[in-house]
Order: sequence, then C-alpha cells, then structure tokens
Amino acid sequence: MVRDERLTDDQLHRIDERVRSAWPTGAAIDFEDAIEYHETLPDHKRFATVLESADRPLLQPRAGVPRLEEQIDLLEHLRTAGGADLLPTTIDSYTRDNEYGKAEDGLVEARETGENTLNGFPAVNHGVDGCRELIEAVDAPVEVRHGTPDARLLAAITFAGGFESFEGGPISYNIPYTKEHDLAETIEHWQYVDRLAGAYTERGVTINREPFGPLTGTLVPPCIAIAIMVIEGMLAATQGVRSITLGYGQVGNIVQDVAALHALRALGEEYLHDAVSVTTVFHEWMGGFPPDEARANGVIGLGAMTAAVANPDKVITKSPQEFEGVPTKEANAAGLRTTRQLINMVIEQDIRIEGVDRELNLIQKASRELIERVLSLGDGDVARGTLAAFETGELDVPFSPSDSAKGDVLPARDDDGRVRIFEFADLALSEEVKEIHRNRLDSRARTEGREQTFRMVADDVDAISDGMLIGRPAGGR
Amino acid sequence: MVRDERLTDDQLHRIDERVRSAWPTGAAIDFEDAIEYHETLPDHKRFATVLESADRPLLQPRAGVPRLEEQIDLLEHLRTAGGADLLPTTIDSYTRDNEYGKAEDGLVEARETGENTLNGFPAVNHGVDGCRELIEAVDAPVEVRHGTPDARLLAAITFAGGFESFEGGPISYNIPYTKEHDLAETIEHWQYVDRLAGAYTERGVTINREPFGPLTGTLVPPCIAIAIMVIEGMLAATQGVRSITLGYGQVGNIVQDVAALHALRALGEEYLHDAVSVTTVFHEWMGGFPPDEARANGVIGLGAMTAAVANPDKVITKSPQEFEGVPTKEANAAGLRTTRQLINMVIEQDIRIEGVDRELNLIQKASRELIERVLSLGDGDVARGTLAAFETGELDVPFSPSDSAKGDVLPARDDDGRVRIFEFADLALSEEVKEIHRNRLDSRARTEGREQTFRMVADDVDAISDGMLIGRPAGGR
Amino acid sequence: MATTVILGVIGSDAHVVGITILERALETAGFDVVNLGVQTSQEGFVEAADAHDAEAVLVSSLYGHAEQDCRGFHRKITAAGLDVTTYIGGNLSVGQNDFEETRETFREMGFDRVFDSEAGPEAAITALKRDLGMREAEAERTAIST
Amino acid sequence: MATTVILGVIGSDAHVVGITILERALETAGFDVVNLGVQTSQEGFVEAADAHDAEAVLVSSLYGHAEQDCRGFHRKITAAGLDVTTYIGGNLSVGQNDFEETRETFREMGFDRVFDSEAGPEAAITALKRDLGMREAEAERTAIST
Ligand code: B12
Ligand code: B12
Repeated sequence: MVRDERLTDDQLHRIDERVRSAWPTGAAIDFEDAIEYHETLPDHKRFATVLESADRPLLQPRAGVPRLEEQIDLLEHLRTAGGADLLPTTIDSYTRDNEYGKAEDGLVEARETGENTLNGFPAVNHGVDGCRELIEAVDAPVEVRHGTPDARLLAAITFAGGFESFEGGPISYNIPYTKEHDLAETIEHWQYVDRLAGAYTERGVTINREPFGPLTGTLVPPCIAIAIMVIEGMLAATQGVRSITLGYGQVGNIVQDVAALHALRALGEEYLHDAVSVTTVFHEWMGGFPPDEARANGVIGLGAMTAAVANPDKVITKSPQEFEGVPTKEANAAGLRTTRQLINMVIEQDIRIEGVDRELNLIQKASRELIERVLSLGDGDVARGTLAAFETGELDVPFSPSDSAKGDVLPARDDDGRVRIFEFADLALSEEVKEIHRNRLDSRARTEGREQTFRMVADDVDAISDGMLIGRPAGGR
Repeated sequence: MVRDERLTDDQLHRIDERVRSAWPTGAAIDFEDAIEYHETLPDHKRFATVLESADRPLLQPRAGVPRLEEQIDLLEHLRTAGGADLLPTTIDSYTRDNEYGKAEDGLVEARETGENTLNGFPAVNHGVDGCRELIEAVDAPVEVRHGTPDARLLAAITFAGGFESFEGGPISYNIPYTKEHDLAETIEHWQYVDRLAGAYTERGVTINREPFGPLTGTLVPPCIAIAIMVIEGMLAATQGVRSITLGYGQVGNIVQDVAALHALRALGEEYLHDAVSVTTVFHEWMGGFPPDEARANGVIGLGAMTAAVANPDKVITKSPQEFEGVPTKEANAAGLRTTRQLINMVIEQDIRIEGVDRELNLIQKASRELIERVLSLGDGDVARGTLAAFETGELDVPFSPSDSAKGDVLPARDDDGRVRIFEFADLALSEEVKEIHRNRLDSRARTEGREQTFRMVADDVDAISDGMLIGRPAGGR
Repeated sequence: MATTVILGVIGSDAHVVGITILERALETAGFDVVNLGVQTSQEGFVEAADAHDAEAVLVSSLYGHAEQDCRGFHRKITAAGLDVTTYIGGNLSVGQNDFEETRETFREMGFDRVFDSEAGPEAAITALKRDLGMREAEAERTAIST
Repeated sequence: MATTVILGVIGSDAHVVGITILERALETAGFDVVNLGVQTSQEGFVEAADAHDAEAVLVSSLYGHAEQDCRGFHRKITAAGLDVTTYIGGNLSVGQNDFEETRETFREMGFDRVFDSEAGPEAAITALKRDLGMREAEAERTAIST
C-alpha cells in the first residue's frame, strides 16, 4: 500500500531499471553523466536559479511541436519575439498515454509531411540527445509541460536531457487528464519522478517541480485547487524535491484570484518544510476562451492585470488563438507581449483592492479544512489520506473526467463572479464555510430570479466565451 | 470684450447668417426644418437619451473617412462587428482649419482615386443632406468629433444634418489643436456653437456637448484637465446646453484615473446648475502608443480595466493600430471588442481600490483651486477669468502647441506612476498642493538616483510606447 | 419513445466539459443519452451503439488528434451492421486550420455532420431533429416543458 | 561653431510632442536648433532656413496630410537658392500603409531622408552627423559633456 515515505536508493534504482527499458531511448539514460551535463549549463539556463531570484513575475508560454528543429525555432521565437523569460516544451498526447509507438508514427509522419500531426513534442522519442540538443539551442531555462499520469520515463529522459523543471503531480496530472488511471498507482509513479528530482537535487542539480494548479480549468473553487497543490507539494518534498512551484488558474474575479494566490503561497510555506523553496505560478484563464482574438485579448488582459496585482513568481500566458487550436508562434508571442505590457504598466502601482483579506481568510480556512481532513484520514500520511479522501468524495474536483474522483462537486459564480460551491456532495468543508457559499449563491439566484440548477453552472461555463464573467440569463442582472 | 453671457436671439441670428454664408453648403441650413427632421429620429438614435439612460459604460470609437458611402460602411461595421453603442464621425484636418476648399479637393481626389486623402469626414462639404443620409443609414446615435477651433459652420451644418452630439470647446479644441488661434475669439465662436445647441435643446431636441478632456493627451495632470472641463461646462451651460459630457484621458495609474473620474463627476455636478445633466467620458490612453499591436492591446486592456472600476458613462476606445496611423475598420472594431470583453468581465465585480479617496481629495482640492482662481480673476465671469488665467499662466496645459497657453508646466510621473507636476511655472496651485507633488517626485528621483530634469519628462513621454508606465533610466527601479 | 444517442470523447482525449454540457442539453431536449465519457475507443462507441440500439453517435474531440483517432471508425460501424447517423464536433485539427478543409476531411471519413467548436448544443439538437426526423410534436412537447 | 538645424511641424498639423522631444535631444547633441513649432507653412521653413543659414531642415508630420502639405516644398527651397539637407519624419501617410512605399514617395519629392515614427531622436542625430559631416571631435565633445 502506498505511503508518503521516501523511496530508498534501492527502490529508486530498481524502478529506474524498469522504467528505462520501457522504450529503446531509455537505454541512453545515465545518472552520473546527466549530473555532469547539468553542471555544464550556465546559470541563466538553470530553472530554479532564474525563477527563485526574479524580482518580477516571469512569463512563460505553452508550446510544443513534434520536430526538434521546429521546436527550437518555436522556443527561440517565443524568447526573442515574445520576450518569454522561461520556456516550455509541451508534450504530445500519445506520449502522455505512454503510447510511444504512436508518437513515433506521428513524428515520422510529421517529418515526412512537414505537418504537425502531433499536438506536442514527443520527448521520449527524441531521447536524451534530442533533449540536450534542444536545451543547448535555446537561451533560457526550459520546463517539461505535459499531462502524463505515468511520467516516469518522460522524467528520466528529460532530466537526463538537461531539463530542470517538470510540471505535474499524481493528482493534478491524473484527475483532470485521464479516465481510468488508478490514483494509488499514479501516486507511486510520481514518487519515483519526485525521488529522481530529489536525487538530482542532492547532487546540486536542482530540479524544479510544478504541480498543475488549474486542474480542469473550469470553475475550480480555489480551496480545492490549493488543497491539492499543498498535498502534491508535501508528496514531492518527502521525496527530496526542494524547489516547488505551486500553481493556480485564474477564475476571473480579481479579488478572489489575488486572495487565492496569497493563500496558496502562505499555505505552501506553512505546510512545506523550511528546506523547500516555495514559489507560485498563475495561469491565465484556463477555461473556454471567446471565439474571437480581440475578445480573447480582453481575457488575457484581465489575467495580466490580476498577475500585476497578485505578484506571483511566474505567469503562464495564453494566446488570443486559444479557442481555435494550438496557436501559431506569432499569436503565442503576442499573448506574451500583451501580458508583459500590462504587467509592466501596473506592477509598480502597488495596487491593493478592498476585500482581499476577507476572501483570503475564507479561502485559507476552507483549504485548511480540506488539507487537515486529508491528513487525518491518512493518520498523518498524506498519500493514504489523499486516496481515502478521493474515495469518499471528501476531496473532489468539479468536471473531473476521472473515475478516481467523484466529480460530484458543482461550482457556480456568485453575484460578484467569485467561484462558489453549488453542490458540495461529500466535500469535507465545515458548515460554517458551506453557509457562506450558500448565502452568496442564494443572493445571486435572487438577483437573477431563478433557481440554482445545472443550467446556472452551464451558463457560467460558457460565460467568458460568451463575453461575460457571470452566466446571467438573457437580459442580465 | 467676451463675457460669459448668453447670446441673445438677435446675436444668434446675426452670427448664423454670417456663418452660413462662409461656404455654399451653408445655404441649406434651416432651423425649423432641422427641428422637424430631428423629431423624426427614433429614440435609439437620440444621443442624450441613449447616453443618459445607460446603466453600463457605453463604448464609442473614433472614425472618419472622406466619402459618405465609405463612412456609412465604416460606422455600420463598428456597430455590428465592433459592438459600438455610440458612433463617431471624425472630421478631417482641413475642415478643422476651415479650409473647405482644400477639403473639397481632398474629397474629389478621394472619390476619383478611391484613396483616403483626407484624415476624416469633411462634413461641411457633404452638407446637410449628406449628413442626414449618414444619420439615416446608421443605426445608433452619432457624434461629431473633430478638433476645430472655429467650429461654427461645422456645428450649424451637422446639427441641421441630424447629429445630436458635438465634441469640443473653446479651450480644449484650441490649446491642444492649434498654434495661433486667439482664445477670446475661440470662446466667442464656441458661444455660438453652444447657443445653437441650446436653441435646439429649448425646442426639445437635446444636443449633447462634450468638452475634449484629454487635451494634449500627454501626461496632463488631472487637476488641469478637470478644471478646464468644468470651465467649458459652465460656458456651455450659460448658453443653454443641458446635456454635457465631461471628458478625461487615461493617465495609466488606476488609482489616479479612478479618482480623477470621480472628481470630474463631482465637480461637474457641483459647478453646473441642476438643469444640466452631467455625464462623464473616459478616453483610453491618448498619448503615444507602443509600435506593436500585441503591446497596444495591453494598453487598451488597462484602459478597459480602469473604466470597469471607475464606471464612467462612456468610454472612447483605441485600436491596436493607434501607433501606426488611422486604423483599419477591423482593428478599430477589435479595440472595441477587447474593451467590451474586459469591462463586461470586471464591471460586476464592483472593485474598490485602496487609496482612491486620498487621491480624489488631492485632485479635487487642486482642481478647485484652479477653478476658483479663474472665477476670481474674472470677477465671477468664467470667460474673462479663463482669458486672464491663460494670459498669466495661472492656468496652463503641458505640451501645448498654442500661443494662447504658456505651456510652461511640466509633468512627470511619481514612483507609483501618478502624473505630478514637475515645473509649476505660474500655475495657480497652493503651496500645500505643490508640496505634495514635490514630495512625490522627490521620492521618485531618489528611487532612480537622478535629478529631476527634462530627461525624466521625456522618458515618461516615451515610457508606455517603450513598454513601461514610468520612464525609469535603463536598469529600472 | 425517446431517441437514443451515444455521446463520448474519442481517443485519449480527456476534455470532458463539452460533453457534460451536451449531455444535459440533449437530455433536456428529450433524447436518451448514453454518455461514454472521455477516452473512449472506437470499439467503445460501436458496442454502445449496438447495445443501446442508438440512432446517432456523437463523437467529440478537442485535443487535436481527431483524424488519427477516427481512422477506420466507419468501417467498424459498417462491420457491426449498424446504420447510425454519425456526428463529430470540437477542435478537430491541430492548430489554426481552415475549417472547411477539416470538414471535408471528416465528411470523407464518413461522418454525416461535422461541427466546429463554435457549434453548441443547439446546433447538435437542431441537426439531430432534422436528420432523425423526430416528430414535430415531440419536439414541441419538450420545448414547452423546458 | 555649432551646426544650425530648422525644426517644425508642417501644414495644419499641431502634434507638438515629437518636435519638443527632438528639439531637446538635438540641442543636447550639440546642434543649434531653430524650432518653428507646429503648423508651419512651407514658406516658414524656407525663410527660417535662409535667415539662420541652416544646414538642415527637419520636417515633422504626424496627422496624415504630409504628402499634400509638402507638394512643391523642394521647388521653393531651390527657388530660394538654398542648399540644405532635408529630412521628414513622423506618421507620413493616412492609415496603415507600407512604409517603403511612403519612403519612396517622399524621396521622390526631394527629401534626403525619410523616417517612420519608430525613428526617435537618436536616428535623426546619427543621420545628421553623417550627412553634415560634423567633425568627430565635436561629436565626441558633446558626448562627454552630456
Ligand atoms: C479546459 C481545457 C483543458 C482542460 C480540460 C479539463 C477536462 N478534463 O475537461 C485541461 C487543462 C486538462 C486541458 C488539457 C489539454 N488540452 Co485543453 N483546453 C481546454 C480549453 C481551454 C477549454 C475546453 C472547454 O472545456 N471548453 C468549454 C466547453 C463547454 O466547450 P467545448 O469543449 O468546445 O465543447 C463545446 C463545443 O465544442 C461543442 N462540441 C464539442 N464536441 C462536440 C461534438 C459534437 C458532435 C457536437 C455537435 C458538438 C460538440 O459543444 C460543446 C458544448 O458547447 C480549450 C480551448 C478553448 N476552447 O478555449 C483547450 C484545448 C481544447 N486544449 C488543447 C490541448 C492541446 C490540450 C492538451 C493536449 C495539452 C495541454 N494544453 O496541456 C491537454 C490534453 C489532455 C487530454 N488528454 O485530453 C487544445 C487543442 C488543440 C487543437 N485541437 O489544435 C485547445 C484548443 C487549446 C489550444 N488552443 O491549444 N485542456
Ligand atoms: C498625442 C496625439 C494627439 C494629441 C496631440 C497633442 C499635441 N498638440 O501634440 C491630440 C489629441 C490633440 C491629437 C490630435 C489629432 N491627431 Co493625433 N495622435 C497623438 C498620438 C496618440 C501620439 C503622438 C505623440 O505625441 N507621440 C509621442 C511623440 C514623442 O512621438 P512622435 O510624435 O511620433 O514623434 C517622434 C517620432 O515620430 C519622430 N519624429 C517625428 N517627427 C519627426 C521628424 C524627423 C525629421 C525625424 C527624424 C523624426 C521625427 O521623433 C519623435 C520623437 O521621438 C498619435 C498616435 C501614436 N503615435 O500613438 C496620434 C496620431 C498621430 N494622431 C492622428 C490624428 C489623425 C489626429 C487628428 C487629425 C484627429 C484626431 N484624432 O482628433 C488630430 C490632429 C490635430 C491637428 N491639427 O494636428 C493620427 C495620424 C494618422 C495618420 N497619420 O494616419 C495618429 C497616428 C493616431 C491614429 N492612429 O489615428 N493627437
């Protein structure tokens, strides 16, 4: 049974062997050689160094195309034309499914036809050398961004390949991203990834780890996202990870977003021990975008504005083409520049919005209730507690496609556009917290003169793409 | 000598005659016929009605091309594809100079070549019938926007032509827009325009008047802009104008902009008598734009955000192509949609930012000092006081091209990016107010470790187009 | 008796929000919906259509691999001896493509209708009513009751 | 002795900010600047160039009527017997035009150099130094003193 305990060196090596043999490119992995390789990298390509020493929010886009040369061009474009501080390499969906054979086919087809038949960069197929070629060719730190429940081989190859940051975690890359993966197994798989990152870290090569905060990207109540971030942070820390970036996806209400980012940082620092350096990342709106670039720029503008007020360590930007499909590199760079301009213009204004503290207290209280419930369900073991909590629905994620989460919780916006919980199901929140959510939603229902039904949730899901924040019935407020 | 007194009917008629004979199209003006014409317009084309009954900020772009059909297409595009609530007709520069002959040449050339050889719509040359054709063809209220010191014929023709809103004023369309126009003469000319608007108003056809708030668009300290708006409002009210929209151009610091808009509304209501309906208009950033559409969208986003917090009655939008030249209609519509999306998403959040009250008090105090000084210089006559104040420099506008203003005042941003006064010259502000400005600028100078020189002003002028709000020396704060 | 439609996200795609909204809207419009959820295989769709005697199969794909995921799908449907109306919708290709080309591709693969991601539930419902010849009366009844 | 340059905004254009910045920068770079301000006629430029024995005339235009405003300008310069370097800069055409075409138009009208509005004072100073053959020494002196 899975426990929140550090894998022994022995366990690590045994898993290592198995993982490496899953695909031919695994054979090229050599830990000592990898350490040496990382040591050759200049400071400005070291992810944790750059991120942790920044004095303003750093900007990072998402981007991944199948072919190596094209990926290099793409990243260099985003760095030079977009002004990205940190670069990504987004992995394709077949690799996320450990379908390296299909990924290989896609890569071959991409090479032959010149078309992007994969929705990302198949790093496993490119192998250690391919990754290193990428790391050498681009002049900024690069992170692996994916969505892979079993990311062990991907981690082993990309770490050896020179990447020093790796997104994801056992909950955040399972629940929103897949249907049938067993959560216990995913936790074990990520213990390996985190332990491997820890092993590098102990040798002086800090591997930054970044749990995926936005989850399903769709009206996720901040307390749920924060609780999961802290849990994944704890799991990673146990395995020796020392640079952890906790994530949060914009919900669109500035007060709530600023409060949530502050709560995330505070709880991260509280629950993770002192040896861990905690940073935060804010994702510009992760839900459905407007089908119009001009309006999408408005959404991006609000994200940038929020970032400028909340001051996270990193911002993941969106492009105005989000609705349509994977953006062109020009549109991706445009999203970066729009964000940068707005943050630059606002950050020195030191804006403080009324009501943030109140919302922060509410979020912190609710998040803490969830975290504490998980810990108590596991008798102090966060891994066991997590399994138990998802089993009972005491921890849950709205719009979850996964069999491992009940997905019974339903969110809706209140009259100010803050995301509240509409259907708590078995979520481990106190009556006190529930009462506040209920009151806020009641007052919205009254404003609109309608019942709280799934229709309201559906309207809220569509609202931003329809040009509003709150899904009011036609005629509005 | 000019005085703030209502023109008699006799005076109005005499001037009317003269004005109408300045260009052949003037002959078609007939007041009674015009009243009848306006009465045929449906409510949703009546400017004051639509503006004053709105419950959210209405959006209006700027737009003008020489040919009638093209102007109709342009406006309908902005209404349908851009979602503009109120439409503009921006007048060309020759007409602004009363060079109707040159405008005619340009119009002929435009018709022959199909190219836009004029930077706007020559309404005088199109005449009363041309204007009415426009008003009938577009399905929203339309305002005349120009920059004409002597706008008498333009007003007479466009009012008769069915327009129900007219931008400008004797100070705001003189000082920023020309070099050699005598201010006393300009005041007289605008007394005619306002009296004519008043005459329509008395017959039940409300003509909305909108003093041009942004002035030179370049770091104008709010107290100066507000004082001038209130003065122009008073001058218009004297002539019988009953629907006045006071304007303000974004400076980029949200607290200052929100405070300024609130101060503008409060002082407008205080100084203008109760019969006048006072509304406010917020202009998205009127200074130099970034030479990049993506970054320009960031600037527009900040403007929209500010509008959502300040809640003015109207917002004049910018397009992402502002830097380059007159925007395409698509870019103009894009600016509208970006603004709309952001305002829609934020307005229901009811955001209150800390520090607005403090800044509001400062702005109100300074504005009031300027207004009171003008009134006292004129022994209670605002027209005479205005002349005296500009003469002595007690009222002044930075970066003024006009011989009628000293243009000695120099603004610079403080450490929060608020526009303060750097060189007061003879501006009629109390020591108390000056002290605050000085302190704030001293603290910026200390932050940057440099003296307050023109260099700082120049850096601030370039800052937004360079991607920042504050023109810090290389290396930043 | 209500019309049964099968709904699911094909391949390894996990975007669930769209079909959640579709499911509820189709139900409200009077359809019997069998929602297979995300990451459904071609076989999954075929078996469900067979088992539930469905009149239509609605395939959703957002993540950009729809073309690969749907290769051979209609052959399987025919092989199973099924005569169902098939729709596909979502973000059907990787990147910023011309939708008309995309539509053509999927039409050629055998889909009766192809929807872009701007098409919401209403488009699906209208099309289903037309294609399945749902009786006007039934349509009206549900319109009244919602 | 410092080089004299004439600066102004032509036609009925009132955009003053650009030339204000230019004036100060040119002065700091060691030029004697005669700033005619906004709304300066062609004659205004010619007379000033003559009166001040200027080596260069810098015309600014932002509002989009530059082409009309500059027609016949170089004929007047020649008629006045002047041999001056002429530059023009700003937003030289109405709308979103291809700058290379615009540059060609104004080069053909006789301007020695044509600048778009992205060109700031540095571009003007560098060009003037090259075109007027300002002595290196002088350039260096001013560089040190600023
Ligand atoms: C939320 C979201 C996510 C969430 C999904 C959570 C979840 N489990 O559902 C998360 C963050 C996990 C995610 C992950 C990924 N995503 Co995603 N995601 C989105 C986003 C922002 C919104 C999707 C959404 O929920 N919309 C709201 C719903 C209501 O609308 P909808 O899904 O479009 O569905 C409606 C219509 O399309 C239509 N419809 C849909 N299907 C069908 C079928 C029929 C028959 C009919 C008639 C109609 C119809 O009706 C629906 C209801 O109105 C979109 C971009 C966007 N649209 O703004 C990207 C987007 C779909 N994702 C994309 C990608 C690439 C991914 C990833 C591969 C990579 C990544 N970015 O991490 C992974 C894939 C993971 C996986 N295995 O599937 C791309 C797809 C690219 C392409 N096709 O070219 C998009 C377009 C973003 C982009 N521009 O790059 N994503
Ligand atoms: C501020 C502004 C105004 C202010 C001007 C106040 C004043 N008196 O100065 C106000 C609001 C009054 C105004 C009015 C008008 N404006 Co105006 N304005 C602007 C704006 C936003 C900024 C200009 C500015 O000050 N920039 C900052 C300075 C430092 O930069 P600059 O002027 O570009 O100058 C630099 C360079 O261009 C270069 N340069 C300039 N000249 C020269 C010459 C040489 C030889 C060299 C080497 C270099 C050089 O060096 C300068 C210093 O760095 C621009 C758009 C933009 N750029 O963002 C529009 C813009 C110039 N305006 C425009 C227009 C059309 C007008 C109006 C006709 C209509 C209107 N909108 O009301 C009126 C004209 C009035 C008149 N009679 O001139 C258009 C011109 C369109 C075109 N060319 O296609 C622009 C581009 C806006 C747009 N996109 O439509 N405007």
